[in-house]
Amino acid sequence: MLALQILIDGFAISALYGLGAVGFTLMFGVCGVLNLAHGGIMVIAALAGWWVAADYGAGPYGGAAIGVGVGVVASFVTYYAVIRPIQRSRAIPAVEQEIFILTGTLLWGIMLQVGLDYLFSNNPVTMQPLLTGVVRIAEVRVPQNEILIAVLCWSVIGLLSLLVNRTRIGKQILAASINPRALTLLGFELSNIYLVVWTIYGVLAGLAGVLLASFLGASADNAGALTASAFTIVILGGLGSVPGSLIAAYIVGYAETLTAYLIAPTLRPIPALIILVIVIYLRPQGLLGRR
Amino acid sequence: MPGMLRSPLPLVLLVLVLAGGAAPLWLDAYYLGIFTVAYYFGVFAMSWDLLFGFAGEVNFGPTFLIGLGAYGAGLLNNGGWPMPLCIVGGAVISVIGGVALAVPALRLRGPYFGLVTLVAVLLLLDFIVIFAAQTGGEIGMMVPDVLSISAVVNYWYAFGFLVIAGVILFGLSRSALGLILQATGQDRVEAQALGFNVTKHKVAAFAVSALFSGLAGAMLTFYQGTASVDQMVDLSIAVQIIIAVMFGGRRTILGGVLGSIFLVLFDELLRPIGQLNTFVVSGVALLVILFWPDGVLGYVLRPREGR
Amino acid sequence: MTIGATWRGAAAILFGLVALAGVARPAAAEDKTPIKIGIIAEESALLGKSIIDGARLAVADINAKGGVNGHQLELVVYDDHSSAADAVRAYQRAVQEDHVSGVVSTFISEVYLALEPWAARLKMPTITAAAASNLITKQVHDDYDKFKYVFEGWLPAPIIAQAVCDSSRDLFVDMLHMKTAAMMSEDADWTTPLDAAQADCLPKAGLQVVDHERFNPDTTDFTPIFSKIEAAQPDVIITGIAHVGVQPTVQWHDQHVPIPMGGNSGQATNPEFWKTTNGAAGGVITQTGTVPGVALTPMTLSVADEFVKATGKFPAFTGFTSYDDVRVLAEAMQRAGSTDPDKVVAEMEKTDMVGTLGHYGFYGRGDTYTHAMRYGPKDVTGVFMQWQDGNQVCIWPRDKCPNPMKFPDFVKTPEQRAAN
Amino acid sequence: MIETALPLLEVTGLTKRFGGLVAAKDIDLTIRGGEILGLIGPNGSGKSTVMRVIMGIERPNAGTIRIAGTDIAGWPTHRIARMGVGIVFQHSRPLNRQTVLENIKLALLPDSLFRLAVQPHVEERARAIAERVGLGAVLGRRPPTLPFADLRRLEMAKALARDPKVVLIDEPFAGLTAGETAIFSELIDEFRREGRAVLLVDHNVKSVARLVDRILAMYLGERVAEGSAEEVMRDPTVRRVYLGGEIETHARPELDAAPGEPLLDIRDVDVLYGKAQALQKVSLHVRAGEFVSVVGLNGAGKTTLFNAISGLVPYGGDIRWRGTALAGRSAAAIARGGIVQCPETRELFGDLTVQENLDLGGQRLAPDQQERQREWLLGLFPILRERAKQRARTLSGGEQQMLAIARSLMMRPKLLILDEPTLGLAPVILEQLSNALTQLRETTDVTVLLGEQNVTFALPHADRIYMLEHSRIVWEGNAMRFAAEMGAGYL
Repeated sequence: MLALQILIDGFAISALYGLGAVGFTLMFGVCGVLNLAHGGIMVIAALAGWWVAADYGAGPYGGAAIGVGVGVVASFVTYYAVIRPIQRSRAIPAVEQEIFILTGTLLWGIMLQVGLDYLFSNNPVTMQPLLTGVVRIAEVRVPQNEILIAVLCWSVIGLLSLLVNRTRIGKQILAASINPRALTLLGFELSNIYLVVWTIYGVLAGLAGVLLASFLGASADNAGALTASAFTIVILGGLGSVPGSLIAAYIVGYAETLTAYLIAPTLRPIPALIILVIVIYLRPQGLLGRR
Repeated sequence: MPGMLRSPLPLVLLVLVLAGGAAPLWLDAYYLGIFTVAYYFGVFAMSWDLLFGFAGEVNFGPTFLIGLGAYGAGLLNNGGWPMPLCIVGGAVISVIGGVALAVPALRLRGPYFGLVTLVAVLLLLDFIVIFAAQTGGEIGMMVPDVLSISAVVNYWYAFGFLVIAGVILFGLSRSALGLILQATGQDRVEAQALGFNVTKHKVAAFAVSALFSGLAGAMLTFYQGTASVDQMVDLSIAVQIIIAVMFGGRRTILGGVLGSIFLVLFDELLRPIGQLNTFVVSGVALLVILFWPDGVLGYVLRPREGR
Repeated sequence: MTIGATWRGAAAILFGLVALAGVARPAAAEDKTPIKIGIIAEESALLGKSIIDGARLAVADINAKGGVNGHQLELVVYDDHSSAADAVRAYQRAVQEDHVSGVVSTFISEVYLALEPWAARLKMPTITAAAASNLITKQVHDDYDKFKYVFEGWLPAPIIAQAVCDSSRDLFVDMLHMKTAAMMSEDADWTTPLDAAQADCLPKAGLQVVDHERFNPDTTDFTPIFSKIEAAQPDVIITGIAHVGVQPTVQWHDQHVPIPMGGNSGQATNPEFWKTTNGAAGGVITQTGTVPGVALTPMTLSVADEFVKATGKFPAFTGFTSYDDVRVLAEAMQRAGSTDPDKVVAEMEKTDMVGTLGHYGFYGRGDTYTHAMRYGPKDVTGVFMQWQDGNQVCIWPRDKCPNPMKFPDFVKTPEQRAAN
Repeated sequence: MIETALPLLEVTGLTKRFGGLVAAKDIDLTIRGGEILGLIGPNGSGKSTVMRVIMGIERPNAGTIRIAGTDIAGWPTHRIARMGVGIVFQHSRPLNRQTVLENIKLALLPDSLFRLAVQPHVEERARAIAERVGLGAVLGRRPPTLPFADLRRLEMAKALARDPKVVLIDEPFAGLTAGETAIFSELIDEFRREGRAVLLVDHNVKSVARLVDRILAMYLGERVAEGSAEEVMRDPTVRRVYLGGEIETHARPELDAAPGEPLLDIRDVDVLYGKAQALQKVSLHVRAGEFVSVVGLNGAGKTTLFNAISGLVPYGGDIRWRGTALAGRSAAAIARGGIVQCPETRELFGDLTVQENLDLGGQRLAPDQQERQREWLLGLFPILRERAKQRARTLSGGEQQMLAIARSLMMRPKLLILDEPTLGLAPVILEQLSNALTQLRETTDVTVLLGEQNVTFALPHADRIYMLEHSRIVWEGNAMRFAAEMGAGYL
């Protein structure tokens, strides 16, 4: 009973962690960008979705759709206003681009968070659940919304995998993550591919934000913690590795759930961090990362 | 030293030190308080720049070192030690912790060093919260002693410490050790081929950075009467330090002080616009980084060739 | 030195001088009009927003009646981002730069505790609109001469616990025949004394405490906590939460946790709570200052109307406490005939005033909770409210609020369970 | 000055493996004080690996390395450096943010944490060394503003400052003019006179022949010859490695008369890398259907030329494709326009399968065309059919090269640029590759621009030949004339 409860509970939360981290790791793998405004983009999507759903009667589905759209817009703004100017700047040496992108996205993330605080207050909001009601699995009561979220997360991850492995643009994205120069030599414009990746990223981050808001609730003040959580998972799984991120999401999700159930809710974040430290020392490239 | 004569730096420094020294003559207690905090942040920023700008290591965890110093000193003070000993003790704890972190972490290349330092902060945060009975958790830990309750005296402590730390850190950066550090940061293989033990020098840089971070953290604790997570350990503080250095000019050591004063002072001056002050300050810093990537001091001191 | 270098050097010096000159102002000449009151709170937080609104309203009312000793009152508002460091800086600015004569501040104990030593050092009458940690008053009690400038404008945690137990006896034991309870509290400074006192008084009120869960205020997933509580099979959950609120409520609702929630849920006191939880709040019970339509004193309803007129909304309870706190300060200044801190403090201690939430007075030097608000049926008790169909409905004290309790379908009281 | 009896550097049985690849196998070499040993071999022969292992940048799998009798195999680099080994890297590695003087001073500093002040004699010595290598006039400048030769001087100065017993020099003359080469030869000669042991690593015998006492030739990780420069140049294995045996030409009937407008027309192209001139006034043209080879040693500028054509590096001058200038077009647009480069680094998608690599090349073709093109290519390179489901990174070097060529051909290029297809390949593979090219030439109308240092490979596949040397075209003509005029002097 307790075991089943842990199993079910951990599954949904891990799926959500996974969805949040997949976009983050894809972005790094293909574009080489560690976007520290990640949490900000998730939250702006969540808050925008909640706002139109609650104040303009868009309903849960309309709200979710608009939230995802806002996520895409925010992703483009991040790319055009922060990333591209840094990548094109002649004054920034190539070896230092990384720290500039980190600092730039960090600042942009702070601006998003503070701006959202101003507009929406820092009170957490919850999207209306897409489904209400609970079902019983064995003796465990499970909200239908939780099941829907897990299903949605995995569907989107599955769609992404289909896109990458079965479509032409997907192959280009995969190829760009392996060898961008070769792709140029084959006549593909990298800038177009990057634009597609930023779009996918916006959809993933936006959807993760909206689902998070409907499952656990979201507020602007969560932005930093959400970035940190995606970051932790991606490092654990291996920078740039999508399957690694999914595995890591489940490790973190279950480590947290097990701790919360079996030890104490207060200690929830600790084991994941300890696992992370051990992995970084023994295998700095992460579980499935390549050097 | 023809290089020094050509540079406007000494003049600028002299004016700034004189202005800073004379500040209590015409600033009221409130602004002295702001500068006091800004000066401690300036030391944090200089210590960080020594690691980043010179040894080439991005340390996302300056607040790990600051936190060790602050909480170390606070715990000792609560244990009955006199304040000056506590400050020294906090700094020693910070150095020990910093070296214990750096020695294994420096084996890692690329972004992984930075990640370990980041995780170190997260762990420290969690431990402070878990051992709330001793550390005060998220509220912060009260300490029995304070440096002084006079704003002017506190200002002098901070200013004096800033000047001493600035002279030492800037001197180090311009010394033989600074040159070697630059070499280890720019080209590890070349530095080794020239006979330098890269790890030894980087650990040394980490220890110096830890020493000043820890000292500043401990002194800030005794200035405020509390060691607090959200002012000394939280990641947002690390962010502020990094932004201060990037804004003021990385690799200049002193630029971090300018950046810190900018961040603290303008955040404060913009307080009348309410909660949006942070938005504006972050926006300005972002613009500086995008369009003026060498930072304020980096621009002023940029080497001008051929004249 | 080359031309370019000289110019850049000059620009840098200028930058430094402007930075210093910009902040250099001659010490303001002592000007007695108007009297300034500092407000330190986070505007982004709903409880903080209400503190600011309440203070504005109070100042407008007092000024309309001629001000204090002939001086108009003026508010200076500072946003502390709910951070102790920002609050300390704002406090220093308020006292040393803006020369306020009193400060009303924050609802977060941690932040207020950081201000307390500064109130002592800078000798500034300071009152909190809602911070509840018992450490606040304990410091005043233990070192009165130093900390006497600090007041608590709401009930301290152990007294809040007493109110919880008193109401629980009436509501849960007598009316719903409950026998057991689980405590569920965030790990924060104000809940430590709250939990200790509740653990002591709940059994006396007739509720056996069968489980006690404390959790990190950063928690977002409450499923494990509810599961553990459910496993202990209590009749009611007594909450002690304020940093969190929306998330546990929504998850309680979505997961159909069959146990009613009562106690303290700071965010649920906010009139927007129904909207931010999409109605998941239905059935949640919490202590608060007052709710719409309840006349705790002759002032309550008229001030509430003013709020709705000024801001469009009914305020959170901090709106009322902050309104009253400003009046407490103003009346003390009026009586003292000056803004001298020691005189004002002496007068504040003598406060005997009809406020919006009850009859106001402070505990004295000899009492345990020195400078906290007096609790009791004749003083202030607060009320207990329940969210019913989008409305905040007052359900306790029963003499003023005889409304019935209503729970959502998934919640089972002991009788309903017995019937099944 | 002093002829030491004891060898200063003595390497025995040195072996270094990278995964499955044996980069250096059982290498022995000995250098005494006052002696210069040339270590030569084509790219990928393992000579640089040997040098890096001696310096401790890579750890050896087996073998001993003695410096004046002490075995230092496996020591960290900085201790090896302190033992008296200095290195001059092929690519200059100055500290770009420090002045020339500071760069030299750095090399003179002790490895100490506590000597904070720079001792006065360091300054003096740094200036003296700068004078000696000819940097006296630029002491206050920063490296990015220096001309290429001065950067190389700076490397020499740093090596000198370390006062090493053993000096390792990688490709000392790459990118230098004849005059500069003479100056550097003189500097290296001085090392010998001072009694140091010098290891010169280079990829051809000619450039170091006058300087060295002995030469050790390597190929594919193994020692193939050792002796005086003349002996090594006469060695049949060395000749086969460099020339592939006798130069043979495949005279093909002249193309139909009056070829008309060239397909690709390059006029006076200049490329600068920082201060180094990588191409100087290069002009060449390629007509439709032609096979043109650009031959030249490593570092001559072949790759730079191809990258300029493909739009990957900025250049001055004019590159026209079917009459219109290419300047301003993106690299990808140029590739789509029909100029497809198959680079020397191959640039495969290592984690994708052979099939997927090919598909990416043919993505813009209609499905049936794609299918036909793939079938034709798999006929040309049958081994790729067997490997279709294998990841590209698991292929052997030869297979990878074939895949790279096939992937480029999937795009149905008008002009195929092949850069060093023979790099690091075994002779048997060369033959297969050569056959494929012949087939290509005889059965299709594709135009090919081939860059090679292996003349024997290049000649049979060339209608015309350009020779690049030190970033300039020094010769052009047809294959028959090349064999007659240049063949002997090439090595």
